[in-house]
Amino acid sequence: MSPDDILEIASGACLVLGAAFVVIGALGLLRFPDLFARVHAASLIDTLGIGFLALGMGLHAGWSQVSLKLGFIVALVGLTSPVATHALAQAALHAGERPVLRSDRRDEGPLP
Amino acid sequence: MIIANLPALQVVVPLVAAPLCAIFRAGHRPWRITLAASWAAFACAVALMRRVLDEGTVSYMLGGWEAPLGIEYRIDTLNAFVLLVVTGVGAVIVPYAKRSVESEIQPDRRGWFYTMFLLCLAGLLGVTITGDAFNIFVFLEISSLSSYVLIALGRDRRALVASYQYLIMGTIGATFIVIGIGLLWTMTGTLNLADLASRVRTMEGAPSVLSALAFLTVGISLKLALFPLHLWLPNAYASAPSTASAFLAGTATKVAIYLFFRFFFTVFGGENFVSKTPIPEMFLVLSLCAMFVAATVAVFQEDVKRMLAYSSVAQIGYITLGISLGTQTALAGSIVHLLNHAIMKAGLFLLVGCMVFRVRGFRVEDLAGIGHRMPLTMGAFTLLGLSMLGVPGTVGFVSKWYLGVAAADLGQWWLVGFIMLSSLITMLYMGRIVEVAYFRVPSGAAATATEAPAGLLVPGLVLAGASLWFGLDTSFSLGLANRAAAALVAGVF
Amino acid sequence: MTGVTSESIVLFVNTALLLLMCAAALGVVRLRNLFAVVMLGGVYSFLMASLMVALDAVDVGMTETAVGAGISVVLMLSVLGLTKTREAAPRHRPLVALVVSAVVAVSLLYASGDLPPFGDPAAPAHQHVAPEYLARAPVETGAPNIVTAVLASYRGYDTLGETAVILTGGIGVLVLLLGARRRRGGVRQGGAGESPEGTGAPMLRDTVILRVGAKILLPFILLFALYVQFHGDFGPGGGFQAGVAAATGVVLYALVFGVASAQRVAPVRVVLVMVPLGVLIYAGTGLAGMLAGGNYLDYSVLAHDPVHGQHWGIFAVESGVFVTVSGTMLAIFYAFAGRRQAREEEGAGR
Amino acid sequence: MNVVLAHLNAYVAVFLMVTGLFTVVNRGNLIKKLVGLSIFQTSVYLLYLSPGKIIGGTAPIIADRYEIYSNPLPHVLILTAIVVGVATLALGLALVVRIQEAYGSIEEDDVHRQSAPGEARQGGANGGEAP
Repeated sequence: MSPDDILEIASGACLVLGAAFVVIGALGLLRFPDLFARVHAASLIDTLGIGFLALGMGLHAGWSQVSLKLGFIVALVGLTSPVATHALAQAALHAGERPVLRSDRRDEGPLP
Repeated sequence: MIIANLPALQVVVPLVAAPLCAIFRAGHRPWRITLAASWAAFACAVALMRRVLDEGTVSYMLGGWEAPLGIEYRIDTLNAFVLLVVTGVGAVIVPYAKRSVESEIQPDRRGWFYTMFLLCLAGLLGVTITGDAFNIFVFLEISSLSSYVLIALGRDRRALVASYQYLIMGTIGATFIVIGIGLLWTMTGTLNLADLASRVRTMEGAPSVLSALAFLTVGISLKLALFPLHLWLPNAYASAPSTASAFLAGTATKVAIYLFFRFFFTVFGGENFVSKTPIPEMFLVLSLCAMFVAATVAVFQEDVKRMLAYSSVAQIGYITLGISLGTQTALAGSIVHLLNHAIMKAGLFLLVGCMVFRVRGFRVEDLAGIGHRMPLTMGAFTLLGLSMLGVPGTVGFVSKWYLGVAAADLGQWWLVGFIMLSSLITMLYMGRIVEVAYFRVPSGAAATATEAPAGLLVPGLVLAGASLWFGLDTSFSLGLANRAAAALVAGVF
Repeated sequence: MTGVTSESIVLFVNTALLLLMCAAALGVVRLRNLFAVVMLGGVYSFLMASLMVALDAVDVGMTETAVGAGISVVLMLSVLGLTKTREAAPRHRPLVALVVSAVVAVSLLYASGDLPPFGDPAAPAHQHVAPEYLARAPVETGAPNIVTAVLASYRGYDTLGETAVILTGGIGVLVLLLGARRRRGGVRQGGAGESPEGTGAPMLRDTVILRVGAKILLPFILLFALYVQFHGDFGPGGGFQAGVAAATGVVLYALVFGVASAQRVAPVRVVLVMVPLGVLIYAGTGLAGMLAGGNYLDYSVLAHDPVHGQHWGIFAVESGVFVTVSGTMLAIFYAFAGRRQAREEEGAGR
Repeated sequence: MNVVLAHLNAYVAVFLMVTGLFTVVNRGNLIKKLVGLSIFQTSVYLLYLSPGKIIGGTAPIIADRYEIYSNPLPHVLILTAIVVGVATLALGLALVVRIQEAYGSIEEDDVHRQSAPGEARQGGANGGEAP
């Protein structure tokens, strides 16, 4: 197996992993009970999902302008995603949204 | 250099003047810029017409790129004629705008009003002059967006709703046109109208081309307020400021009709393609509906501007009637009616604007006895009203005569009867205003009204004079219309 | 990669995005909470932009992201702040709408049977005009990005019209929203009426994290705008995308630090001049070509070497587009934001 | 490639177009109408861009590595169309804001209901005109 093949396999693995994180994040977005938990799930997409996808693509592209741009994208998302998540949660809290706690849910019945 | 670049200057002069108005917004400067630009545009149109008459079709390559790659300006008699109509109406209206805008528009918005006016003019000219299908859409949108704004600046809050309605309908219409152009492009790869014409005619009966024709037809019909799609027009024209009503009524629908001529006859080749579809029959029915239903609705209007707006819908019916007949005489009648209706309707709106300026009311009753207080205004109004009826010696007669002759040539005498019958309905609504104006005792503001200031009155009088002039000396207008119609029937561009 | 897999990947991505777009569009129609509608509309635009990239229309994708998912959403949200956020239950019977829609659908489906299949290199649209652009544009204009070459030079006149459309829309919004409430302070043209109080309040909740995040981001957004502007000959981008990006930077600043602070950076007076100025630059470049002896918008005559002339001409018109677009986007944003402040002051005054 | 996939883009464009048009005609909320109008307009982008794609081609930015490029012409046209779309949207939204201020509502029915009786009072009475 040549180094190129290893790189290809690593790149593919990263892509699959990234895609898996995106799917998990999306599932969480659908299934979690309240906005705050959902925001948490969504952040998985922005950090691990995009991180692994970019890494996978970067490995595929090698040391080139493309990798540099991918780095920029990861840095941008790394900066904006937490800020946006924070602003969203803050706004929700301000608008009267409250986290659903385990104690609240007991009243409705057992957890699914 | 100016002569060689005339086609570009025709559009670029108002297009450059518009942002200038937006930068120099204070005082009378926007109006002066507008005046200079609109008269320069008229001069360009006159010079262009001379060139077309001397040399035949004028072609101008924008950016110096040859035709299918770059955008071409292509002017034949029909274009040049419509350019003359549009710039002519613009040149007459701008002097009127000064006082009218001062009385109707807030001071801090006047500069922008003129910007919008010039953009509308540039857009209409761009649509008319261009030989490129997509360029039509771009300039159509310039004129549409600016006319939405012009209408929204109207007298009361209903102007906003009218403008919104027009925006929705206009955008749907424009999008339909883009869909049609897109289908044509997909099937041919070109956007140049002349190039399209040569390619489309070999694809007779192809579903995509037929569908493109259908979309273009519906889209343009929305823009020109063909009968069942006219609902935006009365509200829009009734609530717009006087200047904008007169300008739009005189020009906007005319340019849309020009697009019909261009697409039906030049691109699709009328005889070979359009006449094999149900479009001519459909147009015949819709034109007759417009002539009768819209005119009847006009009779019952209380608002004078709204009455004139419905009358516009009816008058558009005459023009589309000519298209549906499709013979050279009928087309000449339609083309000459473009000019005639522009003169009449712009003139009527201007004169109503004069009366409104004095009596501050829009209802027919508000004009009671105004004929005695404002004899010149009402005299000109009556003259234009007679022209609408088609009294011999006025422009209205010329176009109706031509349409009648065309119908008779085809052996459709019943159509001649219908045309005369519709004149009767026109008499009902025009007569109503004239009756109120001359035979009622003045009351309210009308009792103390005097003639409007010269700046407002003269443009209306000029148009009334033009309706007499072109009614008596038809060699100019009919000569050009016949030439243009012959080219259309032959499918030459 | 072999042709077969490449084709199946293209088809897969294409199909997936199309189906997602259908779902988003259905959601937009069915939902009655207008906030949700607007956000879903943003999602729809973003899907559209991704699809555009998949269809090789990178410039268009970039624009759609900036416009559809960016500016449009911001505008819609600011209007929702001024109106209400819930749609009333529809009272019309959908008969008319159904008939209209059905007629359109049938006539387009009728046409589609005739259209060339997806991705077919033998389609008529690829045989005429387009191959000439691809062959000649790099040689004649020196711009490897054919879209830029066609946009700014071959069909540069369309783009002049497009810039005029932006001018029309921008001034239209200004006419409708500025100066209509004469008694109010708030954002006024000329900057004369900028009241010290009231305009300072940021539209987003005031938090340190937002401020710091925005401050870090801002220079990069502006840098990106410049990159997009000047790299447009070689990669995706150009005056329009750059103008929107630059305006977005200032809008972000206004959202976080308040409109008044943003207006110190980009004063209303300057913005109002920028809107028409860009069109003048564009049209002026065309006139320069005319004065130099060419046709209108002919750049080849602007320098001794035609390719150089084209280069300068494209540069000049792209700058014009940038000035008008960034100015207009800001002016529109200021107009909507100023309306909101006027409303708030009015509410406070009662 | 089967028949459905070969024309899928056109079918979806038609679907989006119809969805948008239906929203514009059927819904009474002025903002919702504008959203529908946007969808209607964006469907056209699809109609133009899809025939421009060549399978195996790449974005029309000339480079030594590639030989087949997708058609650049629709890209240019749609750039213009997007700009027209956003200008229309901005203008429409500005009108909606003004209508809200003038009528206190952005529902078409409310606005029309207020318009009808208000007309006589405001000087321009409305005759027997179709709605």
